[in-house]
Amino acid sequence: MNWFRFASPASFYPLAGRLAPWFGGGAAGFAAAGLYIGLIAAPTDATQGDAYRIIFVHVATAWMSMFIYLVMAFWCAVSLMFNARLAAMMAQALAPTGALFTALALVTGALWGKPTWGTYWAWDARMTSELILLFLYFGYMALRQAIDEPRRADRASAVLALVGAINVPIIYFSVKWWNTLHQEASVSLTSAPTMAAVMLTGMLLLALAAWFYSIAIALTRVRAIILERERHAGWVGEAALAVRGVR
Amino acid sequence: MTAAAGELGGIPAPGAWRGAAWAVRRDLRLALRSKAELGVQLLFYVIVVTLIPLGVGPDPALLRALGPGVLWVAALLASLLALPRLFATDFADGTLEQMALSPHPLPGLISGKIAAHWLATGLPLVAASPLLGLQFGLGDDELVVLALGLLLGTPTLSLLGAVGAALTLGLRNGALLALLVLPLYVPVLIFGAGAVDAVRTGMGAAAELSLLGAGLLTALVGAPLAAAAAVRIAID
Amino acid sequence: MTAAAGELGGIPAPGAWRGAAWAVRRDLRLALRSKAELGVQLLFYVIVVTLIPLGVGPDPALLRALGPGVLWVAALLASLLALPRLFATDFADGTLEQMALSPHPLPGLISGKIAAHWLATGLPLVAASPLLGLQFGLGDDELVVLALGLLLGTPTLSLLGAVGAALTLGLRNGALLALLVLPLYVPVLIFGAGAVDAVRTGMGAAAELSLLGAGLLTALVGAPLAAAAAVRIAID
Amino acid sequence: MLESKQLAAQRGAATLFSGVDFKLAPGDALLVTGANGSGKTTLLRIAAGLSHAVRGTLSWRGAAVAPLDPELRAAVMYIGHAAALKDELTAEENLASLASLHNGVATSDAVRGALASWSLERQRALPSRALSMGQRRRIGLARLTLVPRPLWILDEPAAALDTAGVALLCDMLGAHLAQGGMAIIATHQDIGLSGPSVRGLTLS
Amino acid sequence: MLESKQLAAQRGAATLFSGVDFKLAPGDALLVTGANGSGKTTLLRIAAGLSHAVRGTLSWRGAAVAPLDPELRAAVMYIGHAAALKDELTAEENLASLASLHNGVATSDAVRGALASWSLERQRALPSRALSMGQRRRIGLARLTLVPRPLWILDEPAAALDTAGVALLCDMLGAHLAQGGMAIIATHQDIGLSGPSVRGLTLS
Amino acid sequence: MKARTRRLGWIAGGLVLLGVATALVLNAFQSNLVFFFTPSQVAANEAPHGRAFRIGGMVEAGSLTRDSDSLTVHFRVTDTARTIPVSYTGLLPDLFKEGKGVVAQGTLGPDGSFHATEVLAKHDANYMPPQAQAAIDKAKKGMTMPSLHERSSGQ
Ligand code: HEM
Ligand SMILES: Nc1ncnc2c1ncn2[C@@H]1O[C@H](COP(=O)(O)OP(=O)(O)OP(=O)(O)O)[C@@H](O)[C@H]1O
Ligand SMILES: Nc1ncnc2c1ncn2[C@@H]1O[C@H](COP(=O)(O)OP(=O)(O)OP(=O)(O)O)[C@@H](O)[C@H]1O
Ligand SMILES: [Mg+2]
Ligand SMILES: [Mg+2]
Repeated sequence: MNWFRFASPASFYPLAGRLAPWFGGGAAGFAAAGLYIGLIAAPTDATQGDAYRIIFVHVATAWMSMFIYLVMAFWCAVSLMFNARLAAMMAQALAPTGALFTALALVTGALWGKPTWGTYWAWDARMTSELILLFLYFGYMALRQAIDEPRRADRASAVLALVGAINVPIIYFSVKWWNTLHQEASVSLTSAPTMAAVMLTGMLLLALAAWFYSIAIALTRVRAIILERERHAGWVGEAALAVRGVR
Repeated sequence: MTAAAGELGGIPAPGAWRGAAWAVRRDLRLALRSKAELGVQLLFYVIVVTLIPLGVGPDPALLRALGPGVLWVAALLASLLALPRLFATDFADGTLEQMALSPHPLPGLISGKIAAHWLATGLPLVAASPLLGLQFGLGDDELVVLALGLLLGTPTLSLLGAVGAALTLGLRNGALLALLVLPLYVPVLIFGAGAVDAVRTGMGAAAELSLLGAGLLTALVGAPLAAAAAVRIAID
Repeated sequence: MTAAAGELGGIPAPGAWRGAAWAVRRDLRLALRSKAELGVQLLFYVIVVTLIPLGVGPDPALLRALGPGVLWVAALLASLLALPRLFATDFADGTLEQMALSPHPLPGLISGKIAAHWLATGLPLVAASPLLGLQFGLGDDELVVLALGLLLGTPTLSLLGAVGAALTLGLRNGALLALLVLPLYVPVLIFGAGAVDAVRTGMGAAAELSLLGAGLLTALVGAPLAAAAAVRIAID
Repeated sequence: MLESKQLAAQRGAATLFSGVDFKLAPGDALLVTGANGSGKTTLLRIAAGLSHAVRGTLSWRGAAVAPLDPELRAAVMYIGHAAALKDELTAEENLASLASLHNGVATSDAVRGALASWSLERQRALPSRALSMGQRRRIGLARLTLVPRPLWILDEPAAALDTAGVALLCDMLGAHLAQGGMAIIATHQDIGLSGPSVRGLTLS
Repeated sequence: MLESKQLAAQRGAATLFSGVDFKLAPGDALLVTGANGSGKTTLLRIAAGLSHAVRGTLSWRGAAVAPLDPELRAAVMYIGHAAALKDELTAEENLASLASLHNGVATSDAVRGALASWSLERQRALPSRALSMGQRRRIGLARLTLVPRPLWILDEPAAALDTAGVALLCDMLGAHLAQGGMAIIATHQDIGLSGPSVRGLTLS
Repeated sequence: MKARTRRLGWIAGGLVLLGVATALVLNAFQSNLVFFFTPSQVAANEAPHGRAFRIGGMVEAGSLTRDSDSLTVHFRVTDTARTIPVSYTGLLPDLFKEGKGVVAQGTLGPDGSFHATEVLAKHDANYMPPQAQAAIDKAKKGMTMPSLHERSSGQ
């Protein structure tokens, strides 16, 4: 099977259409399981009581905010190097979801900070760099929006996304490099999690849900982008007819 | 007046250094041509620095605490204000096109433009900053670190700003440029103002200054390449 | 899409109001054309307002004292940043020439341009200011006075700035413009930030607000005439 | 109706021209020629009331007029090198906007008609940024059909126009003059305008 | 040496032209003509290596070249609508600066000579802002004498030039071709260039 | 070939600059680039005098006392090596507990005690149900701190 076939918008469009519902369904399933464990099955925390339950939203959104940026930057690099239209469209489709997760991570973090640290906001390295991430997403979207020639928008915003990518490791390692208010990682590849197993399960399930949701939304959005950008191509007309059942 | 080429009588090979030298010479001449300009940039800095205390009130303790932050924010804004001019006129009048078509590598030419921009807009601020810091009651050590921080930080601002300016070429949207560039400016601001604070509290600013230096070096390598890529996109 | 003239089917007489309406309609359409622009202007304001605390440090007491000053300085800078665009592109592409030659009086056309500029760049800031003020811990009364002050002050800034922008037409010198305009802006800043401070200290802001109102009326009468004169000089 | 007496223009220390006399009655056209830098553009801007002359007078309908005189402004249409187009607006919006600035007819039908007569139907909804050099010039000239003015002042109207465009321009000028209009045109190339009422003025 | 195969250009949804083939050997000139908006400028920019073609290839000395290819850059001189002049610099400074950007001869004598050959001696020390339209174009063209390049790509070089200017341009082009140079010229007016090696290409 | 060697030269130069940048970053993390100071640093006179700063560490077990007539509390902050007395007037965050992380903002008095204007609880990276916590506490009884906490408290 030739996977490069799917690098063309025309053949990726139907594939994305077939995949999106599965990921959407997966997201709903994981979210339901995760929420059940997080809100009902998981015990209260020894120190934080029930306030810790924000963790189930906060961690998933915070992980996704960084991860989506990296994926976006990856597609941007691909689109610049191979002049690939579809890669640029993927990046474009990911940005709003990334911004949404970043905003959610900031809001849930702030809400969590009040009961735990005693303040909504402090200018520590983790929070500041996460805020910068939000601005980078905004900048990326605003730049795209401002350039009305799609090819130029693709390439210019790709340069910006790549320049901004240095921020992601800074966010991740900020708690290690600086003595900050924010806690260190509870979950890492190199050591055992410092978290009870049920809690961890709930958190991971919700992270999976966020992951699947992002994929489903990105696929759906990329379909809309393909239709909009390729509206002059012959196959789009055929696809539109097919949707209306004319065939 | 005439290029090195002419003075040597022959036509030298093109190269990044030569391109950079050409751009520095040309842009500095342009900046100096309107004689008032350099002074004006400085005056803007001075005015902003004196403006913020006006809005904030005359409490001397408050002013002392504000000093480093205000001086750095003003430097950042002065840099931001000068950015749109960096490429826009060259883009509109066709110079950028000619630069891309010249035999010199584009990143070299662009580095030259950035260098000239910093010499014309950043360096005067660095030179003036100790005097302005005096007004806020900063001590000798702090003044030295302020100037040193600006010396490392303002070129970084020019380099990062150049990427933003190149990306927004032809969009005529000053606010968009600011939006793209400010997130990148924030770390410079934090470490720059932090360095002065660190000396004031007797801790030594070595860490902040190293980070500013590291930022400068990274920007020095990456920004001209990114800006050149953006320029190529804009003229296509 | 079509002008009032066309909708009525006949050609109405020229006049200052008609000219102003033409300019407002045209400039607002231009501002809205790049859909992102208005949002971006606002984002710039938001970012500057969050930037200054970054440079100054996280002490909440200090931040509360800074609030009004910072919000006003940021509004002033946002206004300043948008100024060069007010006439420069119209000058470069020949529109200003055509405006001067049109049967409508030039001060009317220019008033329209200023009004559109304020609607696109000033009004959103006024609307957003209470929210941003909240972040600095300002109380309800202070927020109302902050918004009221900005509502009176930002049009004054646009009007005064227009005179500066017209005077520096063709000079391509953003810093010179800033230099001309900032001294005129300072009183607005002082009374605007002063009004908020006055409420906070329980004194009532009537005096400051009256002064801002008086400034607005004066600028409303004088600035369009001065800007029109400057434009006539620039195109000769 | 437009008359100049001993007009002179100076730039820096150099006198560009002096003693320029011309007289345009309804139906007359003045073709201004001369080498590059001889002062054609300068003369046209003085005649349109945009610039000052150092010496001499300009009069419109018998009365001396200063720069930006309202009477003259209401009668003149000046099309110079700059087309006054906004990059962000479409061709149609630009044309409608300029026509209504000059108090001309700006109904959507009229504007489309004017665009069509300059073969710009297909470019109607394009942002002007995307237009070619000649297409930009055509929009500038299309204004002449929407804004009725007795006096046309055109600076190198044929620059960037293709042959069909030049022919169209010549037709329009002929019709304008036939209706009692007046025109001053600076040009380097022959635009095909001729007749007894077409006079030449060569600056040197 | 410059050869195109099946070049096509697209703007927005519209294909401007497609299947454009040309071949320029030393001494050849290609006169590109066509109506306004037919794609002349676009073709010239592709040939100069400034823009991408959607289809087809461009090759220089037998090797296919991408936009901004160093080999092509070292061989081409492109003069478009924008003259790349800085308003604040004098005519002489502008010319010297552009010549040295392209690694050409920029001695003060050579620059003055080039200005003189385009009758701009008197404007030597004027800031370019003050120059007339035709004088600006002349400075752009004067670059051709200072920077030796085998391939000239000129977009409407005769626009704004007076008759003497057009004659000079034609002479220069003739000499360039005679020395084995190549040229691609987009133009609406006849610039008087003719001969067996001058071919035409009409876009429609 | 010459063009290629020149290109290699530029790449090498760029890498060298980036290497120096990395060295500078590492150097910076050697020195303290802080959000807060530890009690040891305060004791070693590294913290600022006469200006607000933050102090961070653990609330020493059994050190918390409340004034009977006001909202003022006194406690000691420790990093196991040194201890600094802190006083604070106001409401404490819910997570403020003896033996847990804390970050306090304020000034150092001439008597060497810290006058806080704001107290934030610094939470560690451990999450577990109360029963598990109790079991661990029991097992580790006698130690200054549960070892599970070491990773975050050792900073
Ligand atoms: C506005 C404030 C906050 C922001 C911007 C923020 C940001 C982030 C980010 C970006 C991450 C992912 C980084 C990583 O995986 O290491 C993260 C993870 C996390 N955050 Fe926050 N956070 C905030 C507040 C809080 C608060 C108040 C708490 C609880 C006291 C908290 C607890 C956590 C936890 C438990 C993780 C998961 C760490 C892991 O295991 O990787 N955060 N936060
Ligand atoms: N400050 C100055 N000092 C001397 N000469 C000046 C100055 N400013 C402008 N000039 C000259 O004035 C003339 C302006 O001429 P103008 O633009 O009217 O020429 P034109 O006939 O329209 O030329 P073209 O055919 O090139 O359009 C130019 O020759 C220019 O060099
Ligand atoms: N986004 C777009 N959609 C459709 N058409 C476009 C778009 N952008 C540009 N065009 C068209 O592409 C063409 C550009 O042509 P170009 O500038 O190459 O023409 P030209 O032959 O040089 O014309 P002129 O003689 O006027 O200089 C124009 O017809 C323009 O309308
Ligand atoms: Mg002229
Ligand atoms: Mg063209």
